[in-house]
Amino acid sequence: MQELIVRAKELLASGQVARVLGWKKGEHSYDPEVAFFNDAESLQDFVYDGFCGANLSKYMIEASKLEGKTLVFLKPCDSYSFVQLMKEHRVDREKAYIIGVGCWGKLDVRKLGAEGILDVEIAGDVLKVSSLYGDSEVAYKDAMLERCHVCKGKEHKVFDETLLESADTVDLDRFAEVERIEAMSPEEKFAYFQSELSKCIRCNACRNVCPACSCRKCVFDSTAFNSEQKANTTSFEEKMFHIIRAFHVAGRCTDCGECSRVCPQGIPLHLFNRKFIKDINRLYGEYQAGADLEEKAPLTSFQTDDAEPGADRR
Amino acid sequence: MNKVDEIKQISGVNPLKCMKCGKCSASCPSFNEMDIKPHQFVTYVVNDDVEALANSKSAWKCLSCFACIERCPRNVQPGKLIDAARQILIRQRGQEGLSADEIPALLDEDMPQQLLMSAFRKYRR
Amino acid sequence: MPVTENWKPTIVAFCCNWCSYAGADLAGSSRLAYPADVKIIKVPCSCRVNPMFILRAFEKGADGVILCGCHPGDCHYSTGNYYARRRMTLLFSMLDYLGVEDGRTRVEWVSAAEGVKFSETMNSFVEKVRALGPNVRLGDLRCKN
Amino acid sequence: MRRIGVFVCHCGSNIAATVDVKKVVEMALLEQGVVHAEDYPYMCSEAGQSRIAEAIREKQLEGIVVCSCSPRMHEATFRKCAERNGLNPYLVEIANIREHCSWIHKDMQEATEKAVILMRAAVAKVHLNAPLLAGESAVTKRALVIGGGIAGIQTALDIADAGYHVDIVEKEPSIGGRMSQLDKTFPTLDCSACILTPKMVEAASHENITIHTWSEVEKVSGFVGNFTVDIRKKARYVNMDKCTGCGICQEKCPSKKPLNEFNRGLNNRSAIYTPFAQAIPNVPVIDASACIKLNTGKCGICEKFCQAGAIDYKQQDEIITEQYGAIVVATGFDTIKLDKYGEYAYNESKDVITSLELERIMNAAGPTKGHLERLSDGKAPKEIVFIQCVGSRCSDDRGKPYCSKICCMYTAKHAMLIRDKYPDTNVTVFYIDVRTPGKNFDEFYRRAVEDYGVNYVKGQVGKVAPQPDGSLLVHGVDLLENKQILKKADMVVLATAIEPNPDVRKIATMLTASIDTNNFLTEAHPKLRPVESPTAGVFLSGVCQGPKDIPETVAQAGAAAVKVIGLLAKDKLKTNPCTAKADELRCNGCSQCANVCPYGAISYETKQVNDHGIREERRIAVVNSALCQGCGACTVTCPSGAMDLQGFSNRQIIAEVDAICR
Repeated sequence: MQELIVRAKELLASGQVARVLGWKKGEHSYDPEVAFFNDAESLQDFVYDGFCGANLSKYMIEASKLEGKTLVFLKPCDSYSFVQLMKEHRVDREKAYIIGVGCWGKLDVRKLGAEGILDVEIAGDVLKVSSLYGDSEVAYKDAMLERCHVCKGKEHKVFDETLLESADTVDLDRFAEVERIEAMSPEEKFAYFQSELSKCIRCNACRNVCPACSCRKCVFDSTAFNSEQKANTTSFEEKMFHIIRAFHVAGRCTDCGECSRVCPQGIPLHLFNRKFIKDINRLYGEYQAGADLEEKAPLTSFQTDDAEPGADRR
Repeated sequence: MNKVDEIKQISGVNPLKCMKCGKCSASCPSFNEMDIKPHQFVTYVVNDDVEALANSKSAWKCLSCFACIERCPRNVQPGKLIDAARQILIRQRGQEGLSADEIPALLDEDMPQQLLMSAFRKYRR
Repeated sequence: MPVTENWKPTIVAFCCNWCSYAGADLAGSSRLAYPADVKIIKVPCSCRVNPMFILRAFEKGADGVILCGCHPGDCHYSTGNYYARRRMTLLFSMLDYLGVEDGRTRVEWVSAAEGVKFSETMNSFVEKVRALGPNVRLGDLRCKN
Repeated sequence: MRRIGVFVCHCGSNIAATVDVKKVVEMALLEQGVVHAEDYPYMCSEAGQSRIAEAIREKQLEGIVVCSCSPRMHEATFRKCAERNGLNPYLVEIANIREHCSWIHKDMQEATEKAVILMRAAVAKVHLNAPLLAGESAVTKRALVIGGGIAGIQTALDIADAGYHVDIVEKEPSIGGRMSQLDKTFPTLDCSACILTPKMVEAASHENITIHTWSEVEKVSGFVGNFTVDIRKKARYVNMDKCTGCGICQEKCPSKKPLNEFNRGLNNRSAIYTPFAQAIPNVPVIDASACIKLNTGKCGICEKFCQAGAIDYKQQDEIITEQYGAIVVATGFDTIKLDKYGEYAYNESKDVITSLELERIMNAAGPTKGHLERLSDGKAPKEIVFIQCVGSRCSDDRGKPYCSKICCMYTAKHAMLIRDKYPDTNVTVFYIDVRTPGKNFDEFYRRAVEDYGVNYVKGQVGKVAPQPDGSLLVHGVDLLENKQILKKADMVVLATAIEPNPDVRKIATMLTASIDTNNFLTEAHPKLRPVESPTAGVFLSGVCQGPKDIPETVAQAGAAAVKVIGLLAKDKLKTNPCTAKADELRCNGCSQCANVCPYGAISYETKQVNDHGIREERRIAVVNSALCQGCGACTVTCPSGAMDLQGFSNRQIIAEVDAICR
């Protein structure tokens, strides 16, 4: 982490960048916040550890409008989002100085297995958790975010320079969970999603954190379709919001897993996007959003012999 | 169920599809032995005269060679109509057909294979 | 879920102006009946239909939604139905994923000359929706007062 | 809230018979904003329209809903009526309660209920209609005719006579098409070439007509008034300016193996050839697959003997791009393939021929120099049998479900000509019905029977069995005598079904013109607009639209020409105002929409915007309404709903959905 701070200070001092976008110590050790650092001494609060899961690409949309360059630290999975935003002209590559920071898997607070957590100390591959109800230990790998178990790879898709070594963390099949649900009977599937989505309180955290879901004015906040929905007045609206959101990002979602990470209700929202990714790969050929700037997105291109809708129904 | 619906149900034929082109009669090998000609089967069914069709000589002269079905441009399948007429007769008379083990005795070597097949097709039900 | 005897399904059909709407007209002029539960909304092309419209229909009480367009390759706007095909394939796959019965949604390519096909499609679709009964899984499950 | 008027049409009894129009009016008055509702037997009539005019004035209506027949029938009528009375034409909506309701439901209560719902949907939509103004786009004063048969030639001549330039694109080496292969024509028996070649010469010499033979349309883009077409001029390997048409090269050419397509493959032709003597342009082409020089580099005899030095083996295909205001499809027809009709033994015996092959055999320039002889042994046939409806009127997948319309007449012609030239030859025609619907047609058929003794037998032929002695045993039936007929014939002629030129489907896709399962191009309206395709700017001439004989083809060719002239006479064309529009405050500038626009109508600009106080430069989508055709693909890829389609906006369709599912 120190190397990052040192490098950031150098770039700030040299005037190459006007500000640094990174993570700042939060109230506790396990909840760092995304923050801008404009000068050297504010960088003491800079932190980069297992809890820095936040994807900084989306903040670059606004940062691109500021004067001067912004230094931004992108983990490998974040860099896909940045490329996708470049492809959609939402960020300005010239206004960003990108350091591809290494990643060895990020942690999920809900998997620390303790309540009332006061402090978490990361000691190698073990986490020492001290809470109001006593101390406990959990293996780093067990507390890792689901998205890191199916990590897309440690290669940075866009960067000016790279720092820190990455460590491979893949030990699960990316679509196993989706396939498990697909194999269920319609009644079971309906029950599963009904129970999950009924927890949705429409806090819009998933929308606000998603790099692909960054409209200036969301359809659910505007009269574009006369279907503005601030809160779920009917149980259907929970489903509608998440289906439409998944549809809008289909073919653009880089599967960065932020939506599931930030959902206060712990709803596995990535299952929607990953379902579309699985379908796109199966029907229209392997496609990874944000992998490059040229390839046409699946929903804005076609083949004359595409599959017919509902063809694979029972 | 009256006779017309029964014959339509057994044969699955819609007699109204016939455009009276006569190709079935032109292709029928035993046309001359028949009293009611193949292109007339549909008319007898449409005119509710299934009785006459069932009791006609044609019911037994038809060889079930299905040439008429093969060549009919409108998919009317007249062969199946006369086949159904035969079924109605057989069902009226009840079971006094040949049993399987009686057949070998009736065969002789130079009987053409196709004749055997169409005989089975004719009497199978 | 007891299906009340006089329950009539509500079916929304989005028909593209150049092919399937004309096919529906031809079905009309040839007097080829199909159930009155089907109501047709005219759209310029099948690619105009937004998943928002389809989900909105279910939300407001539709029991089945069918999208008709030109045969791929015959679209008046040359590529419109290709996009519609991909969008609907993904949307239907997501609805199946959520456990919604697959009989409630359908895409059918009907040309302006296929009046018979239009009528047959509507008859078979309504029959399938009627068998599924009222739409519950895409409706509001909260207890009614 | 707009002031809406609802007008319910009885359409005589078409609607009123199964829809309670009074109830619809009554329910209409309950709808929000409806200040006037009435019904009338014929809304589209003058009287009906005057009721609308009156209501607009009296009630200051700001929106009209007409519950009547399909908008494809009278939307334009009611829009013009509104416009005449000071109401923007795009504030009119049609509820289709005839084709989509009264005609297909029997139960009055059910049909009325549905009509009310359709009315409600239209009212909900008209509330959100915006007054739109049709834009204008320029018209290229030039027409393209695809196909150089009689249909294409006649259309081109009529357009050219009106002073507009026409390009004919013909894929064969010469124009003339199917008619050039005929010997005589019914019902007047004039020689086909005698009436066709003058037209071909006229077309060739007309200063307003350019003829591209041995060429095909490769790509079409744009829309009515502004088509851009790429034409591939295939390499002829003969320089058209130098060639004098002397024909020596054809005589000297050693490669004689290729089949002569013009004579339906009944004889051979040289590698360098013109299809027939009166070919226009009279310049040969080299068949690259058969030419020894092009394949092996040896030979080159035609180059040696050509005094004009016109042979050029280095010639390449050439793509030329032209702009057109209108396109006429005149791609003609061919006979269907008979290999699925084994019972007629067409592939087994050389003496079973199609009628088109008979035309060539009887033609003086044909393979047998006009002598009627059997192709197997060259003897003159004494017994000829004609079989009608071969492949036509077949609902099985072997043939075509439709009647090909011209076979009864040309068979009567063939029979009459044979009986006249060879009185001792017997002619029998097996028919299902003889269809002679035209001026002097039945009289012509009766002359064949009464004056020339052609023997017509009512009944199809079941099988044609080639006999060891070379004759053909025809298994027919005489339904009137109820007798089977076994006739020994020397020659059997099959009146074969016709189908549109197979590559018309490729052209239809290029023009986005709709086409039916039999490959006939679909007309805009079967009765009222038979020569126009639903795709604006595309017109139909000849058999590409449906089976027809030469008189009808020429009539339709003229009609298509008039439609083209009507279009080219305009300097400006009204463009469809229902085009897409981007809301600059909502647009993310993410260029998803531009990726799906088939017309390239969306571009981007950086613009200073004031979004509720936030002043900043944004990348905004801009739609060129002249190019946009209003398909709406962009409105769905746009996640924020910034891109919307005027006339079919998101909120309008949502309003219709709500009204239907209420």
